[in-house]
Amino acid sequence: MNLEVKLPGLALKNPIMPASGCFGFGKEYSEFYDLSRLGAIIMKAATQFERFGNPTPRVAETSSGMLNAIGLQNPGVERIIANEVPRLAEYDTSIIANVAGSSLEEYIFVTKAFNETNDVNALELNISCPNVKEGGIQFGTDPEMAKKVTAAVKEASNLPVYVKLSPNVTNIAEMAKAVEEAGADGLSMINTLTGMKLHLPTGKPLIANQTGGLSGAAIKPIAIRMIYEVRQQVSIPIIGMGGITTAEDALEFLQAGADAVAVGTANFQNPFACVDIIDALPETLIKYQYTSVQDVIDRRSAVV
Amino acid sequence: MNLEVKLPGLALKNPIMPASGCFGFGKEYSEFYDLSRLGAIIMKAATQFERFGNPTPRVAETSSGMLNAIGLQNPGVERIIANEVPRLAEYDTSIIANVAGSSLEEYIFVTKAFNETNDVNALELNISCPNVKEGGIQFGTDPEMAKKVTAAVKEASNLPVYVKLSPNVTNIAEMAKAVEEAGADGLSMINTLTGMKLHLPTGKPLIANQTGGLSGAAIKPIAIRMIYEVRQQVSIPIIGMGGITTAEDALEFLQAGADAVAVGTANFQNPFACVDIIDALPETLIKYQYTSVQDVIDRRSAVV
Amino acid sequence: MKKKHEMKVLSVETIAKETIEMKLYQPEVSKQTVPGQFLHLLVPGFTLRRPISIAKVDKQEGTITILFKVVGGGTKSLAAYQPGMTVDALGPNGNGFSIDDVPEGGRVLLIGGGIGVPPIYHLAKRLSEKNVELVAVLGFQSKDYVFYEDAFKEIAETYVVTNDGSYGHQGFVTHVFPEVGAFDQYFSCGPLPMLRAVTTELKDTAGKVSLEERMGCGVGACMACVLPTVDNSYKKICSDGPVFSAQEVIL
Amino acid sequence: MKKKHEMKVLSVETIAKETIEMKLYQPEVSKQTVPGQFLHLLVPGFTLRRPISIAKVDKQEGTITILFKVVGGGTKSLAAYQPGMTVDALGPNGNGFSIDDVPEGGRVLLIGGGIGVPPIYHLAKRLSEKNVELVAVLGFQSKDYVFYEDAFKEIAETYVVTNDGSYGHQGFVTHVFPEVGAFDQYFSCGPLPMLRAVTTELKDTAGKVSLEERMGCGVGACMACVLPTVDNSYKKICSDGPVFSAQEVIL
Ligand SMILES: Cc1cc2nc3c(=O)[nH]c(=O)nc-3n(C[C@H](O)[C@H](O)[C@H](O)COP(=O)(O)OP(=O)(O)OC[C@H]3O[C@@H](n4cnc5c(N)ncnc54)[C@H](O)[C@@H]3O)c2cc1C
Ligand SMILES: Cc1cc2nc3c(=O)[nH]c(=O)nc-3n(C[C@H](O)[C@H](O)[C@H](O)COP(=O)(O)OP(=O)(O)OC[C@H]3O[C@@H](n4cnc5c(N)ncnc54)[C@H](O)[C@@H]3O)c2cc1C
Ligand SMILES: Cc1cc2nc3c(=O)[nH]c(=O)nc-3n(C[C@H](O)[C@H](O)[C@H](O)COP(=O)(O)O)c2cc1C
Ligand SMILES: Cc1cc2nc3c(=O)[nH]c(=O)nc-3n(C[C@H](O)[C@H](O)[C@H](O)COP(=O)(O)O)c2cc1C
Ligand code: FES
Ligand code: FES
Repeated sequence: MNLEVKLPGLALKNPIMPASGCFGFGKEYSEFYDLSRLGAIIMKAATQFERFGNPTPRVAETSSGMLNAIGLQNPGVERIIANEVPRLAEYDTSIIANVAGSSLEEYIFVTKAFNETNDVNALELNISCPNVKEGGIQFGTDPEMAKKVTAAVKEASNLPVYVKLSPNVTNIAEMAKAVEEAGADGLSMINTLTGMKLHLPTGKPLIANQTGGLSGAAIKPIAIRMIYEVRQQVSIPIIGMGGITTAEDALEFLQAGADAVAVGTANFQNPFACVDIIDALPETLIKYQYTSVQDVIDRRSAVV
Repeated sequence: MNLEVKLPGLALKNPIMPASGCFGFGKEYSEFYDLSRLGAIIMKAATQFERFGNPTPRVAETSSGMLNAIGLQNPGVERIIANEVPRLAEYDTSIIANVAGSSLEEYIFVTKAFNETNDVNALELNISCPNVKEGGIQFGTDPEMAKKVTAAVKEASNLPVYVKLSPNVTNIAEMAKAVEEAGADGLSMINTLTGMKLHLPTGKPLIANQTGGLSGAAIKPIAIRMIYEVRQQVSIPIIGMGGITTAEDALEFLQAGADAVAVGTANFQNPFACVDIIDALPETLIKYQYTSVQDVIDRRSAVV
Repeated sequence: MKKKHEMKVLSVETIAKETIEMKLYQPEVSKQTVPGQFLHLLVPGFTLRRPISIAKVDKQEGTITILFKVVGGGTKSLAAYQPGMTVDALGPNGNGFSIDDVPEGGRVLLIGGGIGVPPIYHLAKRLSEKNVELVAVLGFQSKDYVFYEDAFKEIAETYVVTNDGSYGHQGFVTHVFPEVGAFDQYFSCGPLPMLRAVTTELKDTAGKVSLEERMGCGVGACMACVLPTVDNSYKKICSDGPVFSAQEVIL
Repeated sequence: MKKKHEMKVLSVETIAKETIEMKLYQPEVSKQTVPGQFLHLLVPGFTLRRPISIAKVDKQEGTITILFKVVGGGTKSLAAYQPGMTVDALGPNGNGFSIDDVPEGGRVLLIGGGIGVPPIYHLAKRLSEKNVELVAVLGFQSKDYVFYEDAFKEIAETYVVTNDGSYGHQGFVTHVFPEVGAFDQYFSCGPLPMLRAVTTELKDTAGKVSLEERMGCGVGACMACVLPTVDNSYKKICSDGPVFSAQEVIL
């Protein structure tokens, strides 16, 4: 079965990749399986300087989901390029760098740095990280700000840019159209929904950062709705994510409008989640009478 | 243990009530237990004329949640007042009428009708029903529209008005402040999040209406976050809801900022959900060192 | 007052392809049930209950038998139950088949399709106690899916039809109607396309059909399971149905 | 390559109040494990795995024993497992206690608090094979919670402390430190307040502590479980730990 998909800058052998922040820089999961099996790898967010992130607790479990407020902990873009990218480049897979920041300048700095490497195939522009106090989220909820940062990042680099949208907005299609207009090569959606859990004995938020981002199976219906909605209104490709756990989930995202998908929280439950999905995808496509991944995309376009 | 709470128009013997649309007009659940045990009953949405609602399928299951697109099916406010309210008035509990509409005029019509009854204690103004094409949703996502409808409904009636907020917005506190300014006596939150599920064999939405409202345990972290956020910025009482299944969930909502809570989807899984929560509430409060429901509210105010 | 029941699982058996027969112990419910009613089963880990028809009851034993097809997560999970475990069930829900208007000595056609066969069996048993002549037409996808043929043969003149012809007659249940002779009334349960064909074919005969729809509450409160009626109104399948007069509803 | 293991449950026993001992069969893991490592257990219906320390292994039998306290939904669900069922586990995870620098003939203080006692027992067993003198101080809330006292007594000079004095010494583990005599090194596992008291009290002695934090991945990828270190950096409890030099981390 042909699982290939071609997206700007990415010739993927299959449409499955780990989602940013849920796979580190691949090292730990490379002890479970050969990362060359993946369609691509989206790295953990990179900022200009090293960030230590938020205090702990940083995660909390919820019904069919989890909250996280890691706070973009990362060693800074230069050390990522020096230590992580070369190791990942050994694998036969594409590398997508997740670009974060709290100011336009920081986004541009990180983008330029990745632009100078040879091994990064595309950028995922993270304008939607809900767990940092400055910047981040405004870029993700205001269409004008989103346009601005997208245009700036496009200008700073030759790499295709996938803008990662926040679901915490009234009108997701408006955000998608704004970044498409600003030159985005693709979209990545959805990031986490802002949520909270209280610690009953104290009545205070369980997560040190108070709020956290909700991910996992709980949010899948929201992701599907947003991707479906956006697919009607923009034509650039979408990397879909939000609660994908099985090959059937992946298929549902493709049917809804995604051209490839990322798997986040599911890796924590099952470190083999990505490869299990890749293995199950052919039989799942056959079961629902598709002949290839591209066939799902083509037949969907006919419907929409 | 004293479970009483006093809200505008509502002297509740306990803070637990069934959520609108998840309990019909109480008739079916009155075959399971004595409705007088409930703090209050929120009736199914009422519109000016009878509505037949959306085509089926109207519901779909999701991980720890469900989608619904009933489409406000109801016999119209006059028949509700004639047939349902008198029956409910036999019980020793408060009655809250859920007011829906697709135009300002319709909201006013329904409000005036309830205002003339003697047995309705408060109105829940449903500006957030995501499953009707006209009206409904714009009122719930645009602060200016929300203000307008709130003011109009306030003017049309002497009953306390609890405005039911939609979570499908970028800034929930802004919506809350808008309706508070317009004279709302309280808030009710949250309504459902717009979601979708596809039917894999056809690749089309499973629900006839395409999108549906996501409810159940899956959305609890979002409800808690929004109530917590709104509690910091408005002072009117909040009826909290979104995934409440246990007495611990109810306590979490009270700690977050709610003054009473409504139980929706949980009734479908367990028809005794409301009374089971009422029964478990005293021991739950004791476990977490509270002396009454009011104590939770008081000690929370100290924290916030 | 209605109750929630903890029903003890007595046995779980695969009686045909993807088809599970489960016997539950609950004397109270076994006494109250009429054919066509259903249980609404809680499956841990799933938000919504699963409606499953009652296939037979044994009032002496205090048991209820259900049959279900494994189609998704809920029924898969149920199929893995072991004897001794308990199932949280609401019911008996729904109206069931009313057989008051079936005259003694009459002749009745029963039409069951696939997993719609079990409630028809329950009805057949009840009708057979009433001295009516029964003709049953049972449709299945293919040979592997056939069940309850012998049980029907004991009480009814029975025709089995498979879509692929791998067993009995080939085609749809309606294909054997010309062979069954005259009857006063019919009762049917099965997939929607079958019910449509049956009600169209038999539009001049009094008939009752049992319908399915995705449910929320299962008790009539949420309006999830409505069905348009000919008088421009609607009915709730969970509480007004699942059995309706074929003349009353729009399929 | 690392694997996911389906471990067969051999026994499940309540050995003290809210405290369950579970024996699992998995020869490969039983051979690899060093004291202080943990399993990361999948509990069906829950999103995140549960980290539970390994309390002992029997390489001959190919078994691993874990002990856990029932605190929430996950542990409650695990406590209801029956022999014969399987548990999906990752592990052994984490670094474990390194005992290379414990000199033959030395004297070591072991301090366990509550459900922190099991990994300390595993360590004690390993140390006892090494010819070191062991002193164990075990703290529990009250008499009902005490476990493994006899097992410790076989290999260590053992002091039991309960917070309410209902058994053994009354108070905190640190209260008996004056009685235990000199020692070269200490190892501790237990609730954070206890570890804080212990490391403060023994700040001039070489020591290792085992820590807890809420985890996402449990393998070092997600940065959920970090801990600040004295050199203004951070460590991941799941992969750099859970055991750290007391001098290295900020509690
Ligand atoms: C009144 C009534 C009686 C029924 N009796 C039987 C019976 O005796 N034996 C039997 O095998 N099946 C019966 N069904 C169908 C049965 O309810 C579904 O097959 C079952 O709910 C599927 O659950 P699942 O988790 O395996 O599938 P999933 O597809 O995973 O279920 C997802 C959701 O869709 C609902 N759903 C899926 N298919 C149906 C359906 N056909 N009708 C209603 N809801 C559905 C489920 O209840 C659940 O809420 C009956 C349905 C109704 C309405
Ligand atoms: C390295 C390590 C080793 C551990 N070893 C043991 C052991 O041997 N025996 C034992 O009884 N307990 C041990 N714990 C604590 C154990 O992991 C928690 O008690 C358990 O996860 C609670 O799960 P629950 O579903 O019952 O509780 P809930 O409170 O419902 O759990 C909700 C979430 O919080 C997490 N959580 C709750 N308490 C803790 C905690 N103390 N530490 C980390 N995460 C927590 C859960 O893992 C889950 O993700 C250990 C923890 C760590 C980090
Ligand atoms: C622990 C954790 C850390 C994350 N870190 C990032 C990040 O650094 N950058 C980013 O764009 N998204 C991050 N995300 C969001 C995921 O990439 C993904 O968009 C989201 O979790 C939804 O997918 P899922 O439900 O499959 O997890 C993180 C998610 C989790 C759970
Ligand atoms: C089947 C169904 C019908 C609903 N109908 C209404 C309605 O008529 N009016 C309204 O304001 N909310 C309606 N709601 C929303 C609920 O009142 C509630 O706000 C929401 O479901 C979240 O609570 P829950 O998670 O406890 O169900 C409906 C919800 C469901 C599931
Ligand atoms: S399922 Fe709720 S009315 Fe029928
Ligand atoms: S739990 Fe993910 S890094 Fe430790």
